[in-house]
Amino acid sequence: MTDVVTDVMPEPAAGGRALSAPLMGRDAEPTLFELSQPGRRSWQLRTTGVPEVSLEDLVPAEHRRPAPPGLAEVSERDLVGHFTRLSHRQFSVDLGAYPLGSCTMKYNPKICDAVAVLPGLADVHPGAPASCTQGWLQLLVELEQQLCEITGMAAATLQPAAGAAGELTGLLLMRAWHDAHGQTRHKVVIPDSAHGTNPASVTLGGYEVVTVPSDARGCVDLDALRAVLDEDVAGIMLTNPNTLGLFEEDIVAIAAAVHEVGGLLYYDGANLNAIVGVVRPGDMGFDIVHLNLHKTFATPHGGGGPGAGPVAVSQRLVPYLPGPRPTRLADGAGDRYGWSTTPESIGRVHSWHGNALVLARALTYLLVHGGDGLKQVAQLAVLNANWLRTRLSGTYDVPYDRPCMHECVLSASSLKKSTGVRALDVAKRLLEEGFHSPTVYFPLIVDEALMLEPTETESLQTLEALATALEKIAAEAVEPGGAQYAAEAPHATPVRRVDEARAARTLVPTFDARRDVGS
Amino acid sequence: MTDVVTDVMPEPAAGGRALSAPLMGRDAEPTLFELSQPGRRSWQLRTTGVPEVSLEDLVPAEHRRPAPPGLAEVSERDLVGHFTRLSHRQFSVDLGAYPLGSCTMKYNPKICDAVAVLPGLADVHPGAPASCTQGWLQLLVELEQQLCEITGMAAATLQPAAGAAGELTGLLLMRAWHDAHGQTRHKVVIPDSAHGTNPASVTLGGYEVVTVPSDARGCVDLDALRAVLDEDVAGIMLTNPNTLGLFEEDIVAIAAAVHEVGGLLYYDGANLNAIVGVVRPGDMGFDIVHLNLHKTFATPHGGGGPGAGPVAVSQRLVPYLPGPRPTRLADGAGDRYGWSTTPESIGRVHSWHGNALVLARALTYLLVHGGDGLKQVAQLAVLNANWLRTRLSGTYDVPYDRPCMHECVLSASSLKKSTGVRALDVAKRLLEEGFHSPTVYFPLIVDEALMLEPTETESLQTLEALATALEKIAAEAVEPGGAQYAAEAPHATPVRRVDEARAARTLVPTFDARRDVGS
Amino acid sequence: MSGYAPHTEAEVAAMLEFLGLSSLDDLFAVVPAALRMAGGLDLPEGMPEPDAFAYIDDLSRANRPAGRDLVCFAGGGAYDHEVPPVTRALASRSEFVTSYTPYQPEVAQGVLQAVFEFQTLVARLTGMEVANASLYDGAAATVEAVNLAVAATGRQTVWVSRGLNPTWRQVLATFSAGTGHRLVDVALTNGTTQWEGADADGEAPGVVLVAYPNYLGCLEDLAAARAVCDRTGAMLVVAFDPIAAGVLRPPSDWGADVVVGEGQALGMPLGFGGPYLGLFACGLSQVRRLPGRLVGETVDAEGRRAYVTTLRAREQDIRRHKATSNVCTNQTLMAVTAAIQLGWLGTTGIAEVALRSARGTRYCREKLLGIPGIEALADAAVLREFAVRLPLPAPVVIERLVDEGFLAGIALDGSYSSGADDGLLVAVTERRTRTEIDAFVDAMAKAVR
Amino acid sequence: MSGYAPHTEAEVAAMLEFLGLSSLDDLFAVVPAALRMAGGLDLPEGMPEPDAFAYIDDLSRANRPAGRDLVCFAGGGAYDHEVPPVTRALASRSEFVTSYTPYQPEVAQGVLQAVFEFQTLVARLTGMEVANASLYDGAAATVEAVNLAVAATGRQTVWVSRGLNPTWRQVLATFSAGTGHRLVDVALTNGTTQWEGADADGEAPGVVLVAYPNYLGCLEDLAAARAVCDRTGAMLVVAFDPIAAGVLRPPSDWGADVVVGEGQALGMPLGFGGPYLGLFACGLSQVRRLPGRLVGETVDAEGRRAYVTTLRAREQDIRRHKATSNVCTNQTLMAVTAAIQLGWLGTTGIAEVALRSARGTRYCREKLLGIPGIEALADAAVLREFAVRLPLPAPVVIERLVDEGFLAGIALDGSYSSGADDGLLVAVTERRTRTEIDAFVDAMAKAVR
Ligand SMILES: Cc1ncc(COP(=O)(O)O)c(C=O)c1O
Ligand SMILES: Cc1ncc(COP(=O)(O)O)c(C=O)c1O
Repeated sequence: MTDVVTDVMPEPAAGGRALSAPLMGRDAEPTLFELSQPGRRSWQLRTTGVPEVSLEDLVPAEHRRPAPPGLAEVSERDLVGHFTRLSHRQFSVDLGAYPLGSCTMKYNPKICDAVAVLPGLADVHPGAPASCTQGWLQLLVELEQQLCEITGMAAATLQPAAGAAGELTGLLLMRAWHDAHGQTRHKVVIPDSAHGTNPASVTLGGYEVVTVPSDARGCVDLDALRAVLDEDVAGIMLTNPNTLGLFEEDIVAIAAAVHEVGGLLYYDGANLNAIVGVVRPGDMGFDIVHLNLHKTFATPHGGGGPGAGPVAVSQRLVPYLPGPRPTRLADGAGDRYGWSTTPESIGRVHSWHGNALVLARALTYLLVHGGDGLKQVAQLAVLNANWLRTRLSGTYDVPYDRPCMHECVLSASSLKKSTGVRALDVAKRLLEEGFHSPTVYFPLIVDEALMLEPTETESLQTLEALATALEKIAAEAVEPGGAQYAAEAPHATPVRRVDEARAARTLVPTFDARRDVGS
Repeated sequence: MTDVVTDVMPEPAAGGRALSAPLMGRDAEPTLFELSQPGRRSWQLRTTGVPEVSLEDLVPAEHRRPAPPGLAEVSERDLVGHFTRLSHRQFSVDLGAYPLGSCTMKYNPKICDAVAVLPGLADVHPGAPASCTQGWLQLLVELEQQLCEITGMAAATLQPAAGAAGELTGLLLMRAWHDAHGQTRHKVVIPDSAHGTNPASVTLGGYEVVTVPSDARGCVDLDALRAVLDEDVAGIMLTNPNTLGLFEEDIVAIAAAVHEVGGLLYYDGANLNAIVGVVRPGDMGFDIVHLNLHKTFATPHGGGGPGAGPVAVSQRLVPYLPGPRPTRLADGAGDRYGWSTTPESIGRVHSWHGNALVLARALTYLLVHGGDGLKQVAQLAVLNANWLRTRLSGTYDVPYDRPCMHECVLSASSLKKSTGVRALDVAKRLLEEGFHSPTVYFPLIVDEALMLEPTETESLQTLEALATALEKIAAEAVEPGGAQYAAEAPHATPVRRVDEARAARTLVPTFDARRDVGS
Repeated sequence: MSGYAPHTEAEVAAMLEFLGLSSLDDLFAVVPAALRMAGGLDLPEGMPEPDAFAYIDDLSRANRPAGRDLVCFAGGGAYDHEVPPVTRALASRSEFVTSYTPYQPEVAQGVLQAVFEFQTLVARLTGMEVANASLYDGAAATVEAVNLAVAATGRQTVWVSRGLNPTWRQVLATFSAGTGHRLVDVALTNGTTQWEGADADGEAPGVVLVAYPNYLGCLEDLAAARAVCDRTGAMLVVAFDPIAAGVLRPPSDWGADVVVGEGQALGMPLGFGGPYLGLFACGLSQVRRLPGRLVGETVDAEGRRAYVTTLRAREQDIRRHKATSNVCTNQTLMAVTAAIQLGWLGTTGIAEVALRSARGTRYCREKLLGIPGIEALADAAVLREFAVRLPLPAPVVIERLVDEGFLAGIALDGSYSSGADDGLLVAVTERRTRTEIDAFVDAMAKAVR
Repeated sequence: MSGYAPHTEAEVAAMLEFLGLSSLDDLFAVVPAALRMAGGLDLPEGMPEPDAFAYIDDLSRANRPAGRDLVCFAGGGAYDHEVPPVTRALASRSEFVTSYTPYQPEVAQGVLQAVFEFQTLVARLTGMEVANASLYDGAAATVEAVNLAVAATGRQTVWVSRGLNPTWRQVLATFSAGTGHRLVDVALTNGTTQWEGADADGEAPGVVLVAYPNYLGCLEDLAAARAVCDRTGAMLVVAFDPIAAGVLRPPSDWGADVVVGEGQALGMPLGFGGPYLGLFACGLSQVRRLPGRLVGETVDAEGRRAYVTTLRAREQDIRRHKATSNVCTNQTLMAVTAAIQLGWLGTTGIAEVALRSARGTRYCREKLLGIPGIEALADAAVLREFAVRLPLPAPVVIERLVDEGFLAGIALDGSYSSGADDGLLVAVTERRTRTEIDAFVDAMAKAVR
């Protein structure tokens, strides 16, 4: 592989050329900076009639920029061309199936986009007095109520902006609880299959991570758990179904064991899509639950965000929830909704009220589904995953061969041994078969993991095509030249396999910076 | 070339597979009908509480459908996947330059999309009483006024839905004028370079076409014109600049000659982008003008429509305009705007008031530009076209080698003679260089015509890249294998060269019909 | 430089130099000096976008759109049906919006396939073999159908049912000034066309034109219309309604030769009357006379299925003055929208929309007819729309109901009501709730009291 | 089946059969029976989309959004700047909206390149070498910056200027319960931070945290803050404002080690506070401690330029409990939005927005201070926001002005106004016209009379 960037862009680049569009050619897309021409502009601002005082009169000399910020200067036409072409270089759920395990990339109904742009929601200042935001407050209260019913909890905060923020919030609630009970505990238990945010959150919550291994079933080893439980354990973080897509059958025993030592149970709700409407974290014995609205309740992932990670808690933890909280007021003459904070509150975890427009999308999704609809979501998500697992069990290894929940973890371990074709190669080959890849190399405890989460919004026909493609890839691998072909995949995408090592070696984090950072 | 469709789609197809997306693969996209599965659905309708009477009770037996219409049955997810993938198989201005001569494919500002969805415009019933539509009426009156100022005319109808509808409307106005003056005339003159809609409209207007040839300059041959003019000529249809992109310099003499025999001058406004704000059809002597708002005033072409083709006329023709017309009322207590029709009106040419939401876009465009802005549009459009013409004149033939207006007509005639590479091959090769093709084989009077209209919204850098690509294509053609390569182009598009002859021979106009219609 | 042109002053200067010119005005040297505008256009100065937006927004606020504040019972060719967010989202994708007529099929498969699907859907709805890629609106499609039928039969007399939308009738009359067709109106009796006696006038018709359901919402006896055609040798042109088609016998079953219609109900907003969508379908035998664009399936050089506009030889850009239609720019985006909307509705949805509209219509009609002084204007079976006779002039009642938050309907012209202006055409779509209808009826009762 | 799952009943049956199961409930056999919900969730029945839309629309109508009917002078971290239709159109393209974190770069160049451009733009605005791919909001970015600086200096004492947005300060305090950082408040004097005396407390700070402009809108003396850092060995974290950065000296010039900020002003609607955008930039020397995602340029197998998320080893999914941050899902769509908006503004636009905001602020401030009873809360230079002391409690005045159609500002907590609740923070963006400001000032004069 060459070590120089071979396609040096002509400077300045042509904004009206679509050579980078997969429809037309396969070139790189120029950056905004290469499209820039001094003197060009897109912006147009309102005519205000405000007196035109000079910058010199407005800002003292020592505070003035010595030189303009030098962003880019492009016409609206070139701006539109550029970002439209970039959008054509991006896979998305709306283009096809995205069976990325642990991520719940389901179809997100367009109605949610439509509510999120209603001026009565989108243009409300978060600092406006409650008299101007009664609709928003009601929306948040109703969402909280629905989430409590779904999780079996007593109250919730909607502030956390994503699952990880919810995790940390939950751990601080745990800490506040123990503090309030005069206890200083130091350890939080997590299974070895846990998502990486769990241990990171534990550390940021000021706790020490104690890892408990999975047993042969892929579940928490109950004996190993009991062995680590003591009065220094603040709690345990679990996701159920776990990241292997398996239901922790011993959950009742686990809860009892943890509660016995005075610990709390934290539920990582990233996998709720498997069980929503079927079984509730609260009923399993959990005390604190975060939800990934951007997974289960179909708020789109936005290329990596925004999300929303509300945290629901059982009655005893309610006083500690972050504040201020939207609240239904006693009936009377004035506002029906307002804000309230308890003295025990751990405080704010978001600068305002959380990712509000994401929350509005989630409530819309919940309204459309209702209780029965949500249960059906879980049922069909689990049906799809089991169908895939069963269908593919002859082709790939199934490390834990038992009914799964909403996702199934396969392994390319045997394939790699027999042909050299790795999980990564399978993933890359799949791209040019018209599917996004599954999650690979996670969970860490499975060798050459391929983690497939089809979600309930994909059809049987899509599952069949996906399975057939995965079978074809495995079959090709044993043919002459097949392993090589897989190793060089993808062949049909706008860029071929991307050199990740080089990116980390010679760091180019901006158009202007280039730094050798070693290997 | 094979005579059977080789990629028979699996039935039923997988709606979640993106193999047809240029990003992922190069397969055909299944049709909606192949995605269909009985029992699936997307629709959701309002809960109304209206009594649920059965169809049998509502519709007499003889009127009831014997079988359901059998459209398609797909999930919303598959619907979205399908049409999103189709959009990725479609070139558009927003992806790159579209130098299609005669079509004025300029960048259309996004603000126009934003106004067209305002509920106060989009949700107004066209039959609502004037008291409910004062804003619309004012909008239409103001648009009419601006168009009159731009064309130098006295009044306009906004009803025609496209340029061709405007042409026919104009010809009926011509007829009404002559009728009112007790004359029955039979002929309408058009130049041989005219757009095909002109002669077709003349015929539909009940007139006979008299073709006048172009001279060596590419302009109307004045002597030849004079030779055909007599008292049986109802009028002449001209576009100026004409379809060769050349300004008819003799326009004043032409107007005088036509008027002298009592004929009227019709201006085909498709090329107005060249002269808007610089010279007005009215000042040139035209009596009737249609405008293509979807060209000059940047209302998007929508893959082939909708457009809008208002017709403006000089004072003497005003009474004949189609009605009802939006009108400013005398000041008083009630509505400020209403509708009016003259007794001489030729009648309605649209079921309501024209393509209203297109008209709203056009007014927005006009408001943003103002008079000076429009003039600049013309200047820069003409600048771009002349730059391209001059730059490419060494590479392609320039049939009429003089300064052009907003578009320039080149020819691949010499290239074809020397290499066999035709205008069509050049057009197809250009696609994979990241540009839409120019118009080819039009106007008909130029051999191997390549008609380039860059428009004012493309940058110098884009023009340079386009010219370089066209030079590269010409240079390749003389290399060994070059002509063959061009004949097989495009190579990089989602489908390769499409068999047009086969489509006409074995007609497949729907998913269900297939008919051999001969050659 | 302002506006949307990217040119910097330096670039303009360089380009002029390349051309050997010294100013932008020099570009127009060929234009006789006397013609060039000295002072520039007398238009308001250009406004920045936010100002222009505010200006149009002000105008939009001077209208009363259909919605919660003006519940819509108006139809007459433009209906308030559900347009879901998914249709709006897909139909507004910029690839569909900002492309041109698919002249280069290699990079236009998106629009081409969507239109091919549209053609198929229209063909299935109408029961006809082939449909075109759209015309401007229902009126324009009607004009084209008449032209086709006249060309096919060689006879210029057209029998036009008075059940045809009167504005379409007017458009047809306008264009007949050029084509020279003779229009013969055929009256309605109690809501449906009275064919007997139409031939009193003598000339055998080339075309018989009837709407199903008709303007008054009534279901015509198409067998009778077909019989007239069989008797006279005319072609039968049926103006159908694509929503009603969800439950009604398709025009093909009745022997229609050409079927036209207004497609607005298939996903287009009311939009003050446009852009709408002209539907046009006929038999394969007429395909060479089919106006407008036609997309067909074929293969590419590698044998993959592909689509292309076909039988171009019919079109005006090739046949020029021999063309039977001059349509060029059509309503492709609306055809794509309709394909999306019909995909969303599917087989069951379109029937359900028709059924629910019929239920609301029945409910509303019965309630309105219960108001003293309001009478039925016709007794024939209706589907989504019906006409009543009011005790007051319809325009007066409409204004009164506007004040109560209802768009009560369309005032009928006197010809439908023995010369009086008391006829009101009321449409009830699947979006009207029982609560809305009840409130409407109450308000109506007050308005006519 | 309803909802968005495509399964027909026949398919469900076939799939169950393939799995050897007899009902959907069997899929949950592993779940202890006692845990399974018997009665189902106690939630309202599912509503069809149009009903759900109407429900949310009703809620939206129970708010008073900023706009013509409530002219916005509120800021405090959320500003009413122009968001043009072009930004909205591009940022809502479904490829950006419905994709995931770009784990497979071969089919994610769109998001990757947009984020790479975002990183470059933020780096250029701040003057720093590297920026990350976004954090949740300004507060979250501040927390991450403090964590980075504490890790880099090994010292847990944080001097926090009271000029930092107080809600950010609260978020920092909340999370410090886990990390154990000691926060030391440093007071303002006449609008800017009074660094002298902060060390009275003894412990040398690892971090000095200051906002520029600060919460009261004032321009801090960053040279003084830098001097404190030089003296104590602390790292300087500056919370900057991306719009102000259009005209202000970039934080890098003042020697900032880490720059954070709230990016809402770069194209995001007010949205009741989210989703917003956390900006984070620092020097390359700190890149291995950079929280969140980082996109870098590289090449593909054919040597073409390509982008990929890089230095993943820092992130929690690999470093797990050794990670210094737990952020996973971030605000990518907002980063893409900001890249588009900054592309639209460009070098000249961002300066113009800042300049026009400063003009409106100057104009409005002088007029308000001309009202008897209203006083300046600080005299330091301001840019887009300023604080005044009212003769009445600020919440009362705010409610009165709401009735007049103005969102007057944010009520300051007593600590900014010697304990009284009379402090009001007023923001004036480039969108405020002279007419609006004049009317606001008139209404204010009446409200405090
Ligand atoms: C199992 C699990 N836990 C936690 C998270 C973290 O959630 P977020 O990305 O919203 O911060 C994820 C997200 O991928 C996850 O899959
Ligand atoms: C010169 C000319 N005249 C007339 C027309 C017809 O206009 P429309 O397509 O809007 O009917 C066109 C359209 O391409 C044209 O280029």
